[in-house]
Amino acid sequence: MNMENIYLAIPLAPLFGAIVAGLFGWKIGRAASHWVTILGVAVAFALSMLVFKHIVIDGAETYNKTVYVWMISQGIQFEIGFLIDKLTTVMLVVVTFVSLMVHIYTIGYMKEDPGYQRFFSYIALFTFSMLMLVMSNNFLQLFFGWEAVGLVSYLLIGFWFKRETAIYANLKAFLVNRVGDFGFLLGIAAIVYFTGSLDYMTVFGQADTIASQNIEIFAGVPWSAMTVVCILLFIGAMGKSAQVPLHVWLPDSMEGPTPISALIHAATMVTAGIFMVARMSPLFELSATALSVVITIGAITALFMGLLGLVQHDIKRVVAYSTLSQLGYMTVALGASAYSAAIFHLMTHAFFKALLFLGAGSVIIAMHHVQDMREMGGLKKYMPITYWTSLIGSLALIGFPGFSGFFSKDAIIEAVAHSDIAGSGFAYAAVLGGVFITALYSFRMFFLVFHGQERMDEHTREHLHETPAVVTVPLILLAIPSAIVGWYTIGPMLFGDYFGASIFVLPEHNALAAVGESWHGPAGMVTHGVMQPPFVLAMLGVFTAWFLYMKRPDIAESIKNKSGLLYTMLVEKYGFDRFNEIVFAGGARGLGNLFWRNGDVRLIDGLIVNGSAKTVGWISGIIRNVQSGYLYHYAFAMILGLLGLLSWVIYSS
Amino acid sequence: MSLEWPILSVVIWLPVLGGLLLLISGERAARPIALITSVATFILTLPLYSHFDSSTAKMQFVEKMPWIDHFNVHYYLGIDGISMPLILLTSFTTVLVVLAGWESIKSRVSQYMASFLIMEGIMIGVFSALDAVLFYVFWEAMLIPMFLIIGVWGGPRRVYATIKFFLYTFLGSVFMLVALIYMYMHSQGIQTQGTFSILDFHALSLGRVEQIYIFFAFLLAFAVKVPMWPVHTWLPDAHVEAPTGGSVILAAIMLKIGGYGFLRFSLPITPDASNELSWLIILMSLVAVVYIGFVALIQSDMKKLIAYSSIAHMGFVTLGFFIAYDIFDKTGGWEKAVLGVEGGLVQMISHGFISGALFLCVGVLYDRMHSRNINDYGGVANTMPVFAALMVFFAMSNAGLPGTSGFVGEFMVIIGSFQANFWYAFLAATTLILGAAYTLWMVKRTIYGEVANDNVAALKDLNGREFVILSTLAVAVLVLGLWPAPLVDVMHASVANLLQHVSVSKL
Amino acid sequence: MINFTMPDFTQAYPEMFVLAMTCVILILDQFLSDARRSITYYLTQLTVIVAAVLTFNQFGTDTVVTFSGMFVNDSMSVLLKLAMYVVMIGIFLYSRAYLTKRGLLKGEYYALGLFGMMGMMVMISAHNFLTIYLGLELLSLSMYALVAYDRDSMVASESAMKYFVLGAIASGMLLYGMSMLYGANGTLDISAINDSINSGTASKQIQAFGLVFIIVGLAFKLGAVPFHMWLPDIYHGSPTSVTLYIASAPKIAAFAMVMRLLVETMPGLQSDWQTMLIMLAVLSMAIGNVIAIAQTNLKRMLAYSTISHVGFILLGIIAADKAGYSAAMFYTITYAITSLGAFGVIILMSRNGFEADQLDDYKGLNQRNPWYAFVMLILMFSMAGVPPTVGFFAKLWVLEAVINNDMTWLAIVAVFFSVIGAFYYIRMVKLMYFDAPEDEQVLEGSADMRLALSLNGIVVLGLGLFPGSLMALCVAALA
Amino acid sequence: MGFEKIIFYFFAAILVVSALRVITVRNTVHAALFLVLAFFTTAALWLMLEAEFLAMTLVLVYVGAVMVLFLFVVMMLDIDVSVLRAGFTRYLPVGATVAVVVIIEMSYFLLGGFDNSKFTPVKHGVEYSNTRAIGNVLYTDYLFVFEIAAVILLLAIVAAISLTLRKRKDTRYQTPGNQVKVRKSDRIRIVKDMDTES
Amino acid sequence: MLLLTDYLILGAILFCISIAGIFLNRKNVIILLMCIELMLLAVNINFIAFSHFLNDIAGQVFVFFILTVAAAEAAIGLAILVVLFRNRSTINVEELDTMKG
Repeated sequence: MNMENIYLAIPLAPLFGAIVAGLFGWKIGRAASHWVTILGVAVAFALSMLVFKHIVIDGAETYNKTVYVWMISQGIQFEIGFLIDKLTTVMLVVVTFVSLMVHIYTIGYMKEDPGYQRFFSYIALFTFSMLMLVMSNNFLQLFFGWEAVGLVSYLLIGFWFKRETAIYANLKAFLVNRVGDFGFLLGIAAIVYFTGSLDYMTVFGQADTIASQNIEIFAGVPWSAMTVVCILLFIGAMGKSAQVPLHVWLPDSMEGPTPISALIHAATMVTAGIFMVARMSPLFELSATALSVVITIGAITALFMGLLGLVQHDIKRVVAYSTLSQLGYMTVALGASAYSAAIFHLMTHAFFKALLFLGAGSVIIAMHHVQDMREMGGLKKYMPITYWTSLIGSLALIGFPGFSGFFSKDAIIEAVAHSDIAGSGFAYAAVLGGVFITALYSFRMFFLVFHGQERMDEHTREHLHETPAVVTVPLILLAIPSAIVGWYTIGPMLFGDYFGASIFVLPEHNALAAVGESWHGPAGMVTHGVMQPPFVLAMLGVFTAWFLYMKRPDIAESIKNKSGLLYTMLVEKYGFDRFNEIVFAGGARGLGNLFWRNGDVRLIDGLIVNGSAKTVGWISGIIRNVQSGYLYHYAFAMILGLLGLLSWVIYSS
Repeated sequence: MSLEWPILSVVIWLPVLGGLLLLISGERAARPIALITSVATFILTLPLYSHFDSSTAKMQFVEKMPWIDHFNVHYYLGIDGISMPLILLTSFTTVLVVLAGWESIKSRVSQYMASFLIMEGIMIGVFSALDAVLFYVFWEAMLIPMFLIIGVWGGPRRVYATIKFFLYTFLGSVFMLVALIYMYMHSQGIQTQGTFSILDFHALSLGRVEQIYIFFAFLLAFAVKVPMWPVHTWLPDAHVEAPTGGSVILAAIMLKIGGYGFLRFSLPITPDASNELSWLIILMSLVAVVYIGFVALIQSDMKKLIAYSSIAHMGFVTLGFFIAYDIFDKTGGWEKAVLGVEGGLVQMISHGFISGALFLCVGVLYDRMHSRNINDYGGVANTMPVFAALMVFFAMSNAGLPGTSGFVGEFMVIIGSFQANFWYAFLAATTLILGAAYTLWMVKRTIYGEVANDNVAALKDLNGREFVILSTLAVAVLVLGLWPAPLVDVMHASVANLLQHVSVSKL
Repeated sequence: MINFTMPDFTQAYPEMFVLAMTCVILILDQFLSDARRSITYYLTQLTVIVAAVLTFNQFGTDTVVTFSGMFVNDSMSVLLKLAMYVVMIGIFLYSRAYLTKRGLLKGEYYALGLFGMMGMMVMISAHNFLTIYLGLELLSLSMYALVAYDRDSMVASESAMKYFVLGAIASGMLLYGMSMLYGANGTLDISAINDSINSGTASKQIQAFGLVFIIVGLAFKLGAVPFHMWLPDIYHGSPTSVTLYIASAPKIAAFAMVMRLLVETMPGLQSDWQTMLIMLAVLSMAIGNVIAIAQTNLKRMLAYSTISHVGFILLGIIAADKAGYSAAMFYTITYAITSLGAFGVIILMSRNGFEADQLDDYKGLNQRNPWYAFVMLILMFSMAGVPPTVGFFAKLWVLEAVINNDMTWLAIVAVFFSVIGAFYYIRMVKLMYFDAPEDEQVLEGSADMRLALSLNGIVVLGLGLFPGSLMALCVAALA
Repeated sequence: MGFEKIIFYFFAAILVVSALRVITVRNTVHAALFLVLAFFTTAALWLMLEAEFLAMTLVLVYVGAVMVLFLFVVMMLDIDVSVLRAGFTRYLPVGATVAVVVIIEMSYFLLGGFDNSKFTPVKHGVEYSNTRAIGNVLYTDYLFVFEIAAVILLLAIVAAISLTLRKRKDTRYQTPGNQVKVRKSDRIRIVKDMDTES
Repeated sequence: MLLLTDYLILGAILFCISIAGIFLNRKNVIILLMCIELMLLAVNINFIAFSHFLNDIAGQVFVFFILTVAAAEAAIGLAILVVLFRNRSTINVEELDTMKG
């Protein structure tokens, strides 16, 4: 089996599973459905590992070939093709691994759901789409995967389509993503315009030509073409990776079943934007303006979205805001040109956030689908495995030294500190503040769920027990990398030449290199790390959480009451939702009504179309009266006609 | 390549004869005869693709016979890469339409089926006519069966809708007739007789002012047919009242005739006027995309919503065609305009599938509940899961999801229009948001949610026939979305030839 | 003193034959009981057919002017006569059912019909003002009598009176115009007047003055606005069998009269009559189409439709070249055939005591009889000018002629009004196809009637698909 | 002013006045009689134009036949005269204005259009017969139209009869043929014995 | 010396009187028939005048035929009038308006 077939098999195996489960699920039954999809994903995972070995360990050449030509028009080749380099490989492994875990976990989580086959079909389809996205060697396929994951996300958020909130959320998710895609598509169009190609390598090869051009979007104001391209592309990333202000869909997406929150809305799909920007590093590097935008947006997201996690009561929403915040970190890394740090964090985040979500899911299963933390507490004793794995996840999330999150997050903070791109100062403050916030909300959640009083009702308490193996095994399997993966990967990924040509960084932007100068292995980083402000802040956060929610809940209460405006602002999520609802959704409907009722109905149809018909009818009704029925009027008309003609002859002669 | 037998005549007249046969055959035999005829026609159109020589822009399968000597009018048929896919689309859609009316039409079945078959022949005639009078005859004749289809088998306000439809399109086309005659006159030499051959019209030298008048005459005809804003208001009404099959034909094929007309007439005959006025068309197209997008959003009638969506999507077609001029001006060559034009063409074909499918979906619901009001539905997915899956699929393709045909054309046009002007692309791309918004909002309100009422609860899922129709279309949409090359490849030569011709001023 | 050459009687064989047969029929009919009245009918049809054969024998011969310049036989006259015979056969055929049902079937109808036909033949073959006038009067007087033919009908006698008075005024004006041209040119002979006008000796002013009156007379006969007022009332009030007559064949004769008077007599005054006709044509198309919309009576609606079609016929004349005249001729002939069919349908629908002349009477015709509905549909679309019916090609040709003479604006006006006009035709289709029938009574109709009607519809459609030969004939007729 | 002119204006004046009276008098019979007067004066004017035959014909045919027919119909129809003339004055201004405008326009042409010097009648001698001149051409050059005129008269007969002749069901007709054919037995029934029968 | 124009003007006046009569007369159909006779008379005067001044007999022949036709016309007109009267018992022009519009 040569590598080409393996590459092809990686996405197709889950696709096969998805098709079988989707179209024939009703026939082959539940078990067969999950087997076929899990098998598909397992194959993909196994092959990904093979690819990992081939590319990373054996150091094979980057693979970049066309699978088939989609079409050719205007000399531009639109194609489906694979680019397998180290960046792709990382993504392959992460995606297939998390996906596999989620598949397995789903067996338990969705056990009783009537849409069981459908669910497996969807997540397998998602895996396929995500793989197509990361394996793409061109913008068309990237966009294809981009939208396809959006589609599956839409389907999965609305999986329980009877729930009004779910179908509201999925529509919202799709539309907000479409706003991002709007920019993304324009970015692609711009790239085609400037380079005449969709192929990554060709485009990257011409990066300098793009950078040397200007485009006048507003007449007389020349903008750097590269900046325009990059910002447009980044708008796409903002949508997919839920950056402010296009983040609004992600919290709502928690309406979907938990496995997909883990898979799609934490580990993989939302990181597509990060991946994309990293992939486009040869372009972004050439536009400092774009990088500034990226870093600023990322910083805002990292800090302010984390804050929102503080006031949530829904366990999944806390994790969701945490995801937002972490995505902000990644974006900040991108902006600081620390692409590899972003990818690194992406990877570690995938593990620990999937873990956290699945842990939350496990809790939800145990709680019989109650998600409000105010009704939990003291679960530690009922669900030890969930407890410990969640602890690992939380520690990783807050960046406790030694856990995977520590390495990636610290690397980002360091990189930002070393970056001199405009906006990096603000970003540095934001990410540092974020560390405290992260620790605070993570452990707020942790304490509220697993410690303290048991606030659930009697009935639930009686049935509390640890979740079955299909749930806990993935937790454990995810906990392992969450804990340790950082140790082994930080070296090669960040400071070695792991990514090689996959990521391009201009020397003057290379903040990581500066970090690398003082880097002496993971152990050194850990020891160094415990003396750094982030660690202090994180510990402060954990302590605060313990103090406020375990020791003196009344203080939390009074803080809440005293900081009325701030609290309301947080509960209202800074008003984004309301603003969007009123301005965009309401505005669009209002505009539609305006156009329709006044434009179509009144003006075009009423005045012009029916109006002219009515006018003709009216004229008709009037002049038919000339035909009075009286002979003398008829004769008179003739005489007038004669008179008219005579007068005309006189006049004209 | 060509065939031994006059394939175009056969595929035009076979359905017409089949239709006439139906009129005499009586009700009972109507359905089988209609199906056999339409399937036979579809099969007979396949050689048009298989024997098509995509390396040349020359007209193929040409048939030419004198028809009216006095005007030098010929029975002149032929197709190129622009018209061939549309003919296939026509014959394909007709089969589905015949099937779609299998059960839901209960009164005057033979007349119903006959109308569609005759319609099919006429529409194929429009696409293959190379003589302007022949074209016009087919073009206008099309109105008659469509008029009857909407009027006889239509909804409660059918009379208003059908008369509006007829007068609108009639108004549009009569001025085209004047233009055609004018060009015939113009083609007259002192000794030589004038000509109505469209290809000769292409070579006709016309002054600037003449071109502008002719352009407007054509514009009115084609804009109404497409329909472009602001002459679009007949379409929602016609669609709402038409029976399912009528809507399908209307959306899938008749609208395309307008787009086809632009390529066959406006651009090549009046290149300079088109150039001068391309801003107008682009403006109208963009208004169609944005304005109509908003209008579609608030429709409560499903068919109306899809109708408005059709208008918005057809905006891409005209946009794709007319950005060519901006690109000529910008690049000084025609090569960069290919994408837009081909995108427009692909959009036409794809929209044929998707809008047809969506109307069929609404038809499926309407057959069961006799309502098209979105508010009467809700939670259909609970009772009709298979249908819901297909409907969501078509809705997604309507929203331009990659991997479905709906994406291809839009993608090409947006990329193409970026080459002309950033803002064209910007406004066109709003369809990504608006298209998704109106389509999916409708899906949300009809398909998803709790079962809204007892009527919905009593719904039965698709029967075999409906499933076959919709899934065939789904496959078509998917195949075209995943691999548009076979479609696009046949166009290259013709489009290149066209653009080459168009880029040269006649002045 | 007497300088007289013997006329070439062979040229007038059809006229002589028709006259003889009319007398025979008149006499014979006195001896026939009502039950055997069909003999009269068949004799009448035979007369028309034989006349057609006789005329057909003249086909393709050179132009002959005989009877001291009173009578001309040229290719135009042959073609128009043949077309007129065809229409006449249809008229007699359709009328028979109508008259039988109402007990009006008398020999006089056929006699008057044949007299009228003779009048038309005379008009078509006229080569002298006097001939034109007498032919016109022969036709008009028969028409007046025919309109009043149903003596017990209030509306019929009223419309006969109106027709008579207005017709007399119109012929008075025509005569006044003729007198002026006679005075100016000193002759009544068409060719001689033409020469005189071309020589430029006579007063141009008087010519134009006379022309105005002649145009009034012509416009009245054609039914052009503002000389159209008689038309709706007469169409409405006459028995349908007579409306059928008035609406079809005389249009051909009127066209011939226009050709003889304007085109053959006064090409020298072309610029004058062209402009006048433009006014009349535009007004006709506008008024005809607009008022037709408000009608609820089908016969009345068709009357207004006629007015608008007259506008189109005039367009061909306005073009003032061979192509235009041929186009107008084609238009006239095909319109006569179409109109014949439309009134045929009305007759078919009607019963004794039920005239079927209200638009609402046609509701749901498709359900009652799809074939008749289809025929009517074709006729309506033909009148609206929608292909593939012959009405389209008629319009096409006329427009071509107009555009060819740099009057594109006129063509645009014409098509604009034809769009307005399309409304009431398709409203008719709407009634037949979309509405539910109010009257379920079975439609009766004799076999020959049904056949004729079918044939009529098929001809309208067939000429639409293959208009070439008739077009060629029309072109040849003016060569 | 020559004698001719005086006569012309005399007759012309009578003609115009009587024509005006035709359209203005209340009584239809009077109108008919004024029309007769108009015909007579016209005949006189035609005599001045050497159209003797037609002048005679006018008097004979028109006054003698047509006007008599008119009078006959007027009498026969028995119409309430007073009602029929009402409202005349209301429309007089409009009608008169239009008529005057038409006259002015017509005069514009007639006065400007004819160069009277070109129109000079040839004076015929006494041997000239107008009737003969017409007779010469009527059956030769005008044979065709003459026949048509005959047909028109035939048509008029047929039309008038078919329109007005009607058999009344309540009218009793004498049929001489039947009267002649009658036999005794048809008329007389011989009753033998009335008393016994009854 | 009498001029052609004199006769023509006379004809024109007569013509206009008849026209005015047709318009002004709103009650009596018979007057209308008489007006028509007047109109023909006007035309006849024209023809005869032309015939005289042109020295051409054709004008007179035309008048001859006009007289013939006018007689026939009068016959038919009166016949129609009789029919009308029988049907409606009136010859009031103002009442002849059952058809309009």
